[in-house]
Amino acid sequence: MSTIPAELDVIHAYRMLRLLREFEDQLHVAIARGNVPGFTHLYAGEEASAVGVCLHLADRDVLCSTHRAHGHFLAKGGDVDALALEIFGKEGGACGGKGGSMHVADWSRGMWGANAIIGASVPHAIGAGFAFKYRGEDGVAVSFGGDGASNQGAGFESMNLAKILNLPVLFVLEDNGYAETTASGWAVAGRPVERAGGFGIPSVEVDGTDLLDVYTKIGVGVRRAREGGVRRSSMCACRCSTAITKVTRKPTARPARSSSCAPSRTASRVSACRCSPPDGRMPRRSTRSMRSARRARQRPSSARSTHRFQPCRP
Amino acid sequence: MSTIPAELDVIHAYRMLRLLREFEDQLHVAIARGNVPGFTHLYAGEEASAVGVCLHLADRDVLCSTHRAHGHFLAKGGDVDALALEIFGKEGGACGGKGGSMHVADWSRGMWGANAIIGASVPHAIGAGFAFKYRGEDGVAVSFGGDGASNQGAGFESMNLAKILNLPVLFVLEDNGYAETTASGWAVAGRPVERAGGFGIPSVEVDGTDLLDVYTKIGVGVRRAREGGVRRSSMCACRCSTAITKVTRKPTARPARSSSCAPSRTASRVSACRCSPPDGRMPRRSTRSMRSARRARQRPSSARSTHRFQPCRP
Amino acid sequence: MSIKTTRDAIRETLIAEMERDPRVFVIGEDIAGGMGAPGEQDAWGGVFGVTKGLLGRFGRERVIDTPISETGFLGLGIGAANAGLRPVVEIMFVDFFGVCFDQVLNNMAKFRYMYGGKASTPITVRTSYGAGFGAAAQHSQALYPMFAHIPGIKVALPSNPYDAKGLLTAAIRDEDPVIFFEHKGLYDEQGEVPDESYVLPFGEAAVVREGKDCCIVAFGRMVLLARQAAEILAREGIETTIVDPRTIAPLDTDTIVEAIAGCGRLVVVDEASPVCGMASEIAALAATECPRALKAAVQKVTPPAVPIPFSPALEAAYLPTAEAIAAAVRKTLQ
Amino acid sequence: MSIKTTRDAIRETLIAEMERDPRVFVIGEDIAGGMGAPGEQDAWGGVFGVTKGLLGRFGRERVIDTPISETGFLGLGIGAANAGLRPVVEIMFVDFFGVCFDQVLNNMAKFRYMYGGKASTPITVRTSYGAGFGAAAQHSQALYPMFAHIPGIKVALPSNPYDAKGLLTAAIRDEDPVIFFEHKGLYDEQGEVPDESYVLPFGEAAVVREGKDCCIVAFGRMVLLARQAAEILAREGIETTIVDPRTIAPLDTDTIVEAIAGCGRLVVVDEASPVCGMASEIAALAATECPRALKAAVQKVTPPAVPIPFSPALEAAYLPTAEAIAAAVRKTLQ
Ligand SMILES: Cc1ncc(C[n+]2csc(CCOP(=O)(O)OP(=O)(O)O)c2C)c(N)n1
Ligand SMILES: Cc1ncc(C[n+]2csc(CCOP(=O)(O)OP(=O)(O)O)c2C)c(N)n1
Ligand SMILES: [Mg+2]
Ligand SMILES: [Mg+2]
Repeated sequence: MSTIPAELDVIHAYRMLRLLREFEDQLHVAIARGNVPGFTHLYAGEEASAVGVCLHLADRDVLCSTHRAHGHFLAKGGDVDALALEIFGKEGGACGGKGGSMHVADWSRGMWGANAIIGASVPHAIGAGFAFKYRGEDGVAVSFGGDGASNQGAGFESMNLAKILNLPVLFVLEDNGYAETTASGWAVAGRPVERAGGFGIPSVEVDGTDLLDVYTKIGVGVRRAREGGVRRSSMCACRCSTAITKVTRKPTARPARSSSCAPSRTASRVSACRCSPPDGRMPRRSTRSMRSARRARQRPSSARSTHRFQPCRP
Repeated sequence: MSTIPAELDVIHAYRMLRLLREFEDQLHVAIARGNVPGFTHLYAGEEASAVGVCLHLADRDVLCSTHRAHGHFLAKGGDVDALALEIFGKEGGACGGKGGSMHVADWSRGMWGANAIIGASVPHAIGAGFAFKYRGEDGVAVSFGGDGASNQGAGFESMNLAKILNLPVLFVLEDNGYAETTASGWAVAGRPVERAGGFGIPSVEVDGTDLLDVYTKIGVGVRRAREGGVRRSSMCACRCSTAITKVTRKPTARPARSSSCAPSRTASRVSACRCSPPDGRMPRRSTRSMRSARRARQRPSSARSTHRFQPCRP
Repeated sequence: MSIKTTRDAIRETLIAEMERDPRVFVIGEDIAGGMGAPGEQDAWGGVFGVTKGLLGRFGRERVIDTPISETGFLGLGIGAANAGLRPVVEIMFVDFFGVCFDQVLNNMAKFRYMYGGKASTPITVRTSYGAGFGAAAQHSQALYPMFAHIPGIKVALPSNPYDAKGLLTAAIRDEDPVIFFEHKGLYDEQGEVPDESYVLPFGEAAVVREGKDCCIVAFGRMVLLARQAAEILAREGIETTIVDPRTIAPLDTDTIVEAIAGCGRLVVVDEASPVCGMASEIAALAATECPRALKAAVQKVTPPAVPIPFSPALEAAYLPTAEAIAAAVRKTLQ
Repeated sequence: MSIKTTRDAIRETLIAEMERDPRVFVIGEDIAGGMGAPGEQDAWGGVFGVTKGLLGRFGRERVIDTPISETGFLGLGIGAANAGLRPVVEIMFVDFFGVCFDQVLNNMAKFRYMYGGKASTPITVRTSYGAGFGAAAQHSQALYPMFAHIPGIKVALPSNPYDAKGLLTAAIRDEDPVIFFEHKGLYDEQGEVPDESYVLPFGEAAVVREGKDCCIVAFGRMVLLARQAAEILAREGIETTIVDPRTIAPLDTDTIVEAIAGCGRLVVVDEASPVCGMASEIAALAATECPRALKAAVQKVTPPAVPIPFSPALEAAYLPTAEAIAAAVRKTLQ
């Protein structure tokens, strides 16, 4: 059991964890009711990863995210209302409703955006790191990616570049056990954390459900990146606890645009889109992070709905 | 000093080494005289790599190559005349003159072609390996790539796939010290041979100028791939001796197509396109392979011309 | 013959071709689903459920889930095709061709020609496309014009279940690489589809409707909108011809030009971006092949040249509609 | 004002912008050359020698060689631009966009819109294109129509040293992503180029020559061929207008349509593949904007829709020629 570092504001940390979870829990209900257009990927269960990393970051630091970005957005200090409005596609949303869940961003907070092409945002993080170095600033860039993303070429190229250009970049690999339905234990050859070694980048594996574990070990990496020296880039493979909380569904609230589109069996599938109970397939570790902070009252809902995207008939 | 394996036909091996060298030496002269259109990349100095690998291969095995493919073509059993005719863009060339030096192929010999997009051919090798496994055949697919190619995403994705699908593929990384002008010591973070480790693929470093070293150590990998089992894929990082023997120049023999194109300083640059003497920057190891075979009479010409491509004015 | 959705027509084609030819296999992300995850085999069958049920019939040897490595597994398909197999690769959304574009542009499209006719790459790549689902800028594009621009590949764009089956059968049996475009909005569309196999040859457009006043050339899901527009117009006494090219590479220019010349008026409807898209390609045909026959300016009905917005209201404004097509036809008649 | 090659015009523009704005840096493969190889610094300056001399002036901090990782370093440029720098990234040959296409298609082109106008990605990507050098199918393509098809990026296609300097200056100072196309065959072309900096605004076509009989719209190096054709035709008493759009995104449709309508005859010359290319785009403009003005069928002069052959004889047959353009013009006058 980790001890609580003196400088850590545990109340703030706990607030953040709760904020991320509450947001997703409420969103999940809205999704199940059919009120959210498009594709939505919930971060529930992975809170300690985003929060544990972002506690080390300031607004000037940059975060490059994935399709599963709500938690990163909030942990980086993004506005809750702007996030919600964006996900619902409304004016006042973080991107004016043009982006949606898969593209939420808050540039003023260094949250450079959800990016729904797997692996695509990793090079942007090294670009941010490059800019920091170019201008002699002490900012740090963090790239988040999933276990699935770890098999995209872009990430490897970026690690190599970050190393040889000695850039202040932290690569966080959030392994939640699955890429859609495909198990990371099968799809990712070798141990992810060892891949960084092939590039001479130091790496560490942390428990992505344990805030203190994330906070403490990632802190080393962030400091290394920020303070410079010869080994600036770091990689961290973050094992997150829950199963994939992926809910993709069709919008229903929209008016049909073309009268000839008869209702189809899509409708019945929508109702099947409710949140399924924890399927018990994943290790159901409790969020030790919260327990550590002695405020945990609730276990993460490792809800996993595998319902595939059903196109709405316009 | 390696001993000569009993099954190795040293005379045949030496013939192949000499063939590859002679071919390039004569081609080099033709290039310097301005008789070869387009871009040509010579394999001189790397012979032991192609020959040492291909001595383990049969026609049914597949080889996927790079822009620097003449040696691979010949070592895989391709026809010398067809190669020469192709490089000169003539009828009867291996690809009917449509491909040129950067696309020479002999499909009947399992030489699937030079491919001038760095890294692009690596996935085709795993496709060939997939086909062998799918059909229950004992063929092996070999992917050749340079130190420069080792930084392309395609290669990493392919290693991961080869491992998790357990395919009979050998990845050969020919590190000749440079990718164009850029030193591999700078551009390739970490030790290339260790990158395979991140995917759980066994790997070995061999001396790409020592035929016996290549032959012996690669033999293990080829056998592993051919005979199947749980660790089929292999990677080998092959340090080749010479500097980059890269000669890219403009064609002169072609008639000007448009009369308004006045002669420019291109002309003077053409004359500068002659082969420069060995620049002595690379370690000038002699080809121990040949010495081992006690037939070496000649050191590899580590010619390196860095003259950039000069467009001809059509 | 029975009523089937496009999804089912595609699935039964895959099954038929896999049964007919042991060289055919399917590969893609979550194409079966659940790989490495005991207990949930064949839960998905691809993100749109098209390949659901294949795993049970053909097993993991021929229904292959992949990591998220499009360059890797598309390249694997290309290599397997070079080796004589008949891969059917799925790129989940056409937008993802970005990460594996080189394998299309410089590899599968080039091999036969660049290697002097000695290579053959009989691969079929299935992909989904199209807007209308709140999937925003990176999951809603059409992009087929970029593929039509590349010499060396064939491109199919079926607008209904019948064509989907015939074209996919042709694609899988073709000796050359084919990209097969499936509109997300057509998966649930129904139509008559024979149970037995049949081949629809590439490069033969369908004349969906005949009318003398104006010719509408429409692609993919836009054919549905064109039909609706034609109904609206028919009620106004305006008779339209609708041509559905079905494949855009090769393109049946003869049928299209004949239809344009016959009507003297042309509206082209394309869900792709307007510049260097199919709408321009067809309008150009009118200008190069039969300009004298034109009685009015050609009308292009396409989205504006912007990325695709997320918000349903904006997305609705972005997409062509039947009413916009009807208005364009009326304009040619003014 | 003095006579300079396109190569020198581009180089002096890079130097001027780097001196003017410390945020500007250049990055690409061998862009300086010799990284990690003591003793041969600045030997190359890029494969075409365009960036030679920059290293000595600006040092390794601002002239950055890269590994062969186009996705990585183009993405790095995009990130650096997001962060407020002004990267000038070189993709050595346009063909290599295949391996980093996603960074263009789904990233730099989308950010401003997709993130609600709050992102800005002022990146310039320089690349070489074009056939005529025995570089075969993977090193000779034009491909700019595919980029024109993507909303959210600007595309410049200068045909001479003067335009190259003005457009590159504009590109680097632009707040949005620009792809700057340099034809291999234009690097040695000479022309008058002022020594001081100037900006040529995007979306303004140049009318290179005026004549009443036929309008020729040509792109990039094809403008040179069009000029030669015009000379040939002038000797026959045929007077041509030549329009050089200079940028294809945005495209100056006003000037082009005016020129087409003025002549009533149109020949479009494009080195890109014929389907969904710029030739079709311009022909389509004629059909949508001024069909009544057309006195003859529009003629497209482009290569055939095949990969680019290696053999010099075949390549010569592949490419458009001044004579082919002249013949096309004569055809419009029959
Ligand atoms: C290039 C690309 N390929 C495929 C997809 C489809 N896709 C969306 S989410 C996803 C799984 C991602 O898995 P992982 O990286 O582990 O993230 P997680 O969803 O588990 O957080 C896939 C395959 C995509 N968006 N982009
Ligand atoms: C994707 C891509 N990027 C860049 C190039 C240009 N290029 C041709 S050869 C070369 C160097 C290759 O280096 P390496 O892989 O080490 O092979 P070598 O030439 O040393 O044998 C480069 C950068 C290319 N052909 N393809
Ligand atoms: Mg995951
Ligand atoms: Mg090399």
